[in-house]
Amino acid sequence: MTPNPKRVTSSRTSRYATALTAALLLLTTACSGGGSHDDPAVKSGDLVSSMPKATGEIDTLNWNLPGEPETLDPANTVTYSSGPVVHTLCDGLMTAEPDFSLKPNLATYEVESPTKVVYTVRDDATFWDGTPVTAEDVAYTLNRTAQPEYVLSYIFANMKSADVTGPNEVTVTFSQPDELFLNEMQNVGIVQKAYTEKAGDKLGTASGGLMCSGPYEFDSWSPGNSLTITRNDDYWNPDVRPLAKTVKFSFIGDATALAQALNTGEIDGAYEIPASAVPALQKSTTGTLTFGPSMQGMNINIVTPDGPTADNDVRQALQKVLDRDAIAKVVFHGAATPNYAVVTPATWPVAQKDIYQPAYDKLTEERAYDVQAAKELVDGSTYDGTPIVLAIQAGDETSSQVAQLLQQQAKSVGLNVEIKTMQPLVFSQAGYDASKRAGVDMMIQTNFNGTADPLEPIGFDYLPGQAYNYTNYDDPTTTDLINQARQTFDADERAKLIVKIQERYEADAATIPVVSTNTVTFLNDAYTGAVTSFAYWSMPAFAYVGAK
Amino acid sequence: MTVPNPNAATGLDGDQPLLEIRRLGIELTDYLPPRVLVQDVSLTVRAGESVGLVGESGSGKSMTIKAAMRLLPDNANVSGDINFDGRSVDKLSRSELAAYRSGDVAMIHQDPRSHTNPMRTVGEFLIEGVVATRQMKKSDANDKAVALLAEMGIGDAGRRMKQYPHQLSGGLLQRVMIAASLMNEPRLIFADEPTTALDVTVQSEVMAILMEQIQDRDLGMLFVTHDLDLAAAVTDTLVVMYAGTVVERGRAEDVYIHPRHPYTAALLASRPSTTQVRRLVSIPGRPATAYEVGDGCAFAARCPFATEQCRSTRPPLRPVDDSQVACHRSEELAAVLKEAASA
Amino acid sequence: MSAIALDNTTTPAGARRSKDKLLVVSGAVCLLVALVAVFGTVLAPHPPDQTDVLNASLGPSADHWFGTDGLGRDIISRAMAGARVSFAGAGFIVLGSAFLGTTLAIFAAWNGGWVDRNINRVLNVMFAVPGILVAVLASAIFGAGFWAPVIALTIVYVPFYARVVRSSAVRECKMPYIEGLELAGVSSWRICTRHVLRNVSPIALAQATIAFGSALVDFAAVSFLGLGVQPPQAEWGLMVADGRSEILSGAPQQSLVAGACIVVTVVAFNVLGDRLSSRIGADR
Amino acid sequence: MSSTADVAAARATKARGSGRRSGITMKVVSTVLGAVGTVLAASFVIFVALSFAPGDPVAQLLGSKATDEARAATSAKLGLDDPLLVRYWDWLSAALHGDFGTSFTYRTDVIELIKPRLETTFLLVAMAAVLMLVVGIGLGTIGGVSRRWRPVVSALAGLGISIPTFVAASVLISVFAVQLGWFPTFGAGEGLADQVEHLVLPAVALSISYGAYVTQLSSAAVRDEAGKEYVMTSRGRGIPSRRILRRHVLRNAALPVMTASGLAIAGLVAGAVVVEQAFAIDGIGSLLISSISNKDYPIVIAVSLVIVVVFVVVTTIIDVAQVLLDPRQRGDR
Repeated sequence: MTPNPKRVTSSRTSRYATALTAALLLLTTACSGGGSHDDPAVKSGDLVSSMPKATGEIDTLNWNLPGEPETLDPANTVTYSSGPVVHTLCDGLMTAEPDFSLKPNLATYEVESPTKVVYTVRDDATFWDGTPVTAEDVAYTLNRTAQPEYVLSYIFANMKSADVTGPNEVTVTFSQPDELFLNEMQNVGIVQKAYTEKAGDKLGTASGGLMCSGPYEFDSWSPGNSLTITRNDDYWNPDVRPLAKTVKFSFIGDATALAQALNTGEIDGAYEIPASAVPALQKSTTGTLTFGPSMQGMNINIVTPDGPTADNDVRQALQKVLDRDAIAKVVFHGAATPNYAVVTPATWPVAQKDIYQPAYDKLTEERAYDVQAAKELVDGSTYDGTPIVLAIQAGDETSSQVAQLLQQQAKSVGLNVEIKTMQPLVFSQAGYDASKRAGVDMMIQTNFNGTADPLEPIGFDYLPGQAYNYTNYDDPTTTDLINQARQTFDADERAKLIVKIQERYEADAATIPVVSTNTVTFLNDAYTGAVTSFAYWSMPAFAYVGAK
Repeated sequence: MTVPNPNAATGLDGDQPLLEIRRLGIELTDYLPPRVLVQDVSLTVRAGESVGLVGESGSGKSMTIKAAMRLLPDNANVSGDINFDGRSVDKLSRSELAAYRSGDVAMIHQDPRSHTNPMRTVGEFLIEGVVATRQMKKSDANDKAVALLAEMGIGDAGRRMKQYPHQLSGGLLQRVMIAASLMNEPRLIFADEPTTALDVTVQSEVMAILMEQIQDRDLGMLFVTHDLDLAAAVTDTLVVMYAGTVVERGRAEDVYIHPRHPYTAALLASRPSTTQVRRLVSIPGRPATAYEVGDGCAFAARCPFATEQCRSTRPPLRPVDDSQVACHRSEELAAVLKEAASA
Repeated sequence: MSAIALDNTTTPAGARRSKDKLLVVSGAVCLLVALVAVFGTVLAPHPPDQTDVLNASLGPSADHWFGTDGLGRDIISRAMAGARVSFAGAGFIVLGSAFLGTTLAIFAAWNGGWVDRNINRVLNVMFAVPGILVAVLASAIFGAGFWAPVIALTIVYVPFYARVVRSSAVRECKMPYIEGLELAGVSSWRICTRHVLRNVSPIALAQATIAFGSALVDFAAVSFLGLGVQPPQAEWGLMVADGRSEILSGAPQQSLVAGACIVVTVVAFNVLGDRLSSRIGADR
Repeated sequence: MSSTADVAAARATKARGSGRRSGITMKVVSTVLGAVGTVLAASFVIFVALSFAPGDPVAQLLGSKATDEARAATSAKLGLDDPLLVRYWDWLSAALHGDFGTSFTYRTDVIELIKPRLETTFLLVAMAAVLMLVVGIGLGTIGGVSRRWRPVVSALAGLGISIPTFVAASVLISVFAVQLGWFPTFGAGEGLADQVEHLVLPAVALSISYGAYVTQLSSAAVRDEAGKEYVMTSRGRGIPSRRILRRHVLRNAALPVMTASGLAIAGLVAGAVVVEQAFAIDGIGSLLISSISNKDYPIVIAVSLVIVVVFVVVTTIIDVAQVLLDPRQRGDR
């Protein structure tokens, strides 16, 4: 779960991802029916993971990032802006496919014991300067990234050591088993030891540069203006043949300006198109808007155990008073799908879909927009008119609009919702520090269920003492069931347990799911090949874009 | 100052007057109906003659000389004739007007400080007129300016030329102004209260310098002032104005000793005496402006001798003895007025 | 002597008569906007906060004269409701800074000497700090909202009054009658409030009227940047910002309506202030 | 009362500055010292104010998943745990050596972040200033000289001064970029020609209200000057009116116009903050706004100081120029 929507703090994928995408496709089809508006909304069948393969070369690909990357240091790469750039420049030990599946990249690995993994670094990989990628470099990168000053250090929380144990061998030992670590290796770009040590603190800045082994090389960065990367013609991996000679990134964060630039063809493409730019770009004759699968979503979380929202009737009323279809259409212009459960359909392992589906359908029905029912719930509750404070992050247009809609709809059933705008930093802090959210009853947060293992968010949110268990939810039965599920390795059995758990905590209704969002990509019609699922973030995404 | 200058009375007679103003009327057109400021004013200045134009503020005297230089703002409508040397000033072409202003006449203003550009040096000010109108070369003009300053009794003229107006005292600056007016060798000088804004201590000195120059060069002068004593002392002829019209005109000593109009007498009576300490006799009431007065005599409202006739019929300017007076009762009041004026 | 110096050019007097029409018209517009600010929510054809997602982003129609915004709210109703916030913001700024500025000016003028010189120095420093910068920083410190920019701009506008009022207060304090009152044993407080303040207040008033326009613009600019009033409050600067995404889809109504409201109000107040101050003879 | 004290003070000043040259020098020196003081005071106020702002920059740096130890370590590394005055002193002594610190979020030298953006903002302000001065002074002179055009000019200026930059930006984008498609709407472009094309609309939006201000002031200055009595003196001396206009009226009116223009240029720099946001230009204004939300102190202070310095430098230049150009202010009597 990531409170700050501008930021992707984790990007965990799973081997179930392929299946997942399929599930997501089916599901969104099921959910997007209904609604009287003839908005040119995305039919969920349109969710696309990648465009047809490109064949033609391009001189310069002009691409927009949602903001200027703060740094290109792989150890600090966590934002929408830096992710795709860094992962195009720097290979990880693993890499992703558009369907979220993982495959070995710079190394293969062998799990020798639950607390010991051995990576074998391939011997033909070279850095941009032609020197080989060695085990030394890999071990250096892992140990460097593990330093607490780097944002990605949390990945290494359980790592005891990473040592060179053979010519091409790096052995990683753990203080406790950590399956996620293996997956995260796609997100840790390997840097050259010699260059990195020399660059010191300047690594990944405009002046410090980088030395990696990816299909593109860092070229130039003029802060405030543009960032340019050029093709690495000696790229070691024959399977990846980049088509654009250079990629030039602009940093437009403003929706209006971005839509205009894309419309006029001044910029060829962009990921993470803001919702408000969607209607204008859907009409574009210059390029095409593509909606791709993603596991992100928006939730309204009740963040205090006290106050008016302590009453379950109030919570249930809020669930019913939220017109999720309208929000998906009006606020997200179709770039999102209504969502009714904490464990979004996108995170279901596809084989267990039949187990999850009935429970989800039940929730859908229970939480359908129903003003009359909500009003009855409020009337029968202890609610006395105290304002319910809903916090949103300043400058986040979609959150603001959702909040305003909820406020209006809540008013019609007698709930007095007050919107409180928090500065981004304060909002982020409030996400993990209870003292910073005193007086706040609910927060609109962007939810990132990156893993297809539903247990992960459940563990974060509903075990006593966890940072994100905002309402101090403490149900011994639920705790038991979670522990039970964690030890159950039969997928079906596990799924059944999770559904039971879900039934318990969803009855508590401390999270009001709003929508699951899609990755929105715009690409000029002259080009194709782009990865359009959120997997783009962990991939050398720009190596695939080329002329038709 | 109160002693009349015996040399002042020269050349009363001549063939053609240098400046002749006939039935001058001035009104402001941005009012509806237009506001009359000056009405039916006639006067002449002969070559070498000094004429004093006397009256309170608002009597229209400054407007009259501005009209004579064609310096009135666009919103002022002028009627009547103003002739200089037989030519109508109003009909001068642009270049003729420039030649008239730069060659024939010159003007000395009341407040020299506001009439000089504070950003230009004294020297630049002095020579600009003649240089800009191509009457003189710059170096010649410089020499002449230095010479004139010296004549004005300004020591260290070379240094003064490089100074700015704010570095000069008022009296000094007015002398510069006088020098400037003489640069182009004019035939007629308009002097608009040239000493009023100065310190009392330097007034007479500046006046003396001005008169000396006027007499040395035998120039005509139209001297505007509210100070009847001063005017009588330095001019040959006096024209007294009230509310935009001429109420009395005559030889300076006649008017000064034998005022024929109650207003002139009242002006004389209200001047402070230099020999006696006594309360000032002020003229009752407020000075009127031309557009405020009705059909009768403009002064009727303040005149102790006013009759019904005065209030209903405007008295024309008519000869009484050697002067011309606009008063119905001038003759019968002659003795009273003389008595009042010298009291 | 005479009250009217006719020898001078008479244009100001002549001009006054015709431009008084401007005074009346601008005053009427100001009054109208003020009325809308007070009663706008009552007069509005639709509830300004009422969302209607089925009718979002509509063009002008009989029901919605200027169409609806992205959440289906009636634009003209929001503009009317927004008048109140914009007006209140500018009003607080102007009143607060007028009070502080005038007090400071009279204090400085009355005490003179080093007090005056130092106050003047501080005012000069304050003049060197751009208002929008202070307002933006204030939002960072107090959090975005209504009060942060109001407080910041109030402080920023103080020198705007203080400078003008001070010079006329200094003139006033040097008047002989003040010395007379002082010699007569009248207290400083009484002289300052009863005499000096009374005589400088017309200038302060004219200054306030002119300041109102700039205060309105600055306040709206902070909202435009997203650092002032927050949604769902209707405010003109916020509406201009809100409508930006719809400009691209060829529906600029929201931005334009709110922008026009700002411009008309500011023009009216500027003209009114200008006429007032030239009547007082303190024309800039 | 005040007058006696003033006179005494004036005498004291005069006694100290002996002679004309040193009078000017004293004035210039004290103006410059005042300017430096202003900048120092502003930097301190901003530093202190910002430290009271809520929100922890570490939250932005490490994200929500970081451990408490990592947060504490980062906080210590950035020097955030030091007392306020120590931090200010460290900052000030480094700043005096030209080192404005390292950005928290970009982890790179503040100078490097500011420099390219400053160039963009400078170009924007320069273009707006040229527009503002040419149109403003041109219209103002016409309005000041010609009675016929005066009402037109004053109406235009009155309207222009009331159009906020962000409203102008919206209208310009709507008309010239979206409807007509003549200009690009965002960014700063690359290469001078491209940059100029990109910055046309922003510069127009930025210059409107200050241009109107300059128009009003220069119109008033020219009219004032044309109504001065020495102008009549000159006319009375037969000097051609063109020459009077050029050599006297315009030249003297230039002084107040210069003052107004200087203030307006300083205002443009502050206004750039809004325009850059409206047109999505990555200049120092946008950097300021984003750094404020990130609590990136080193950037906020450096950018604020840049703006304050521009203000102070411009006003100082005006003051000094006034003293040098206006003989009355040279203090020699």
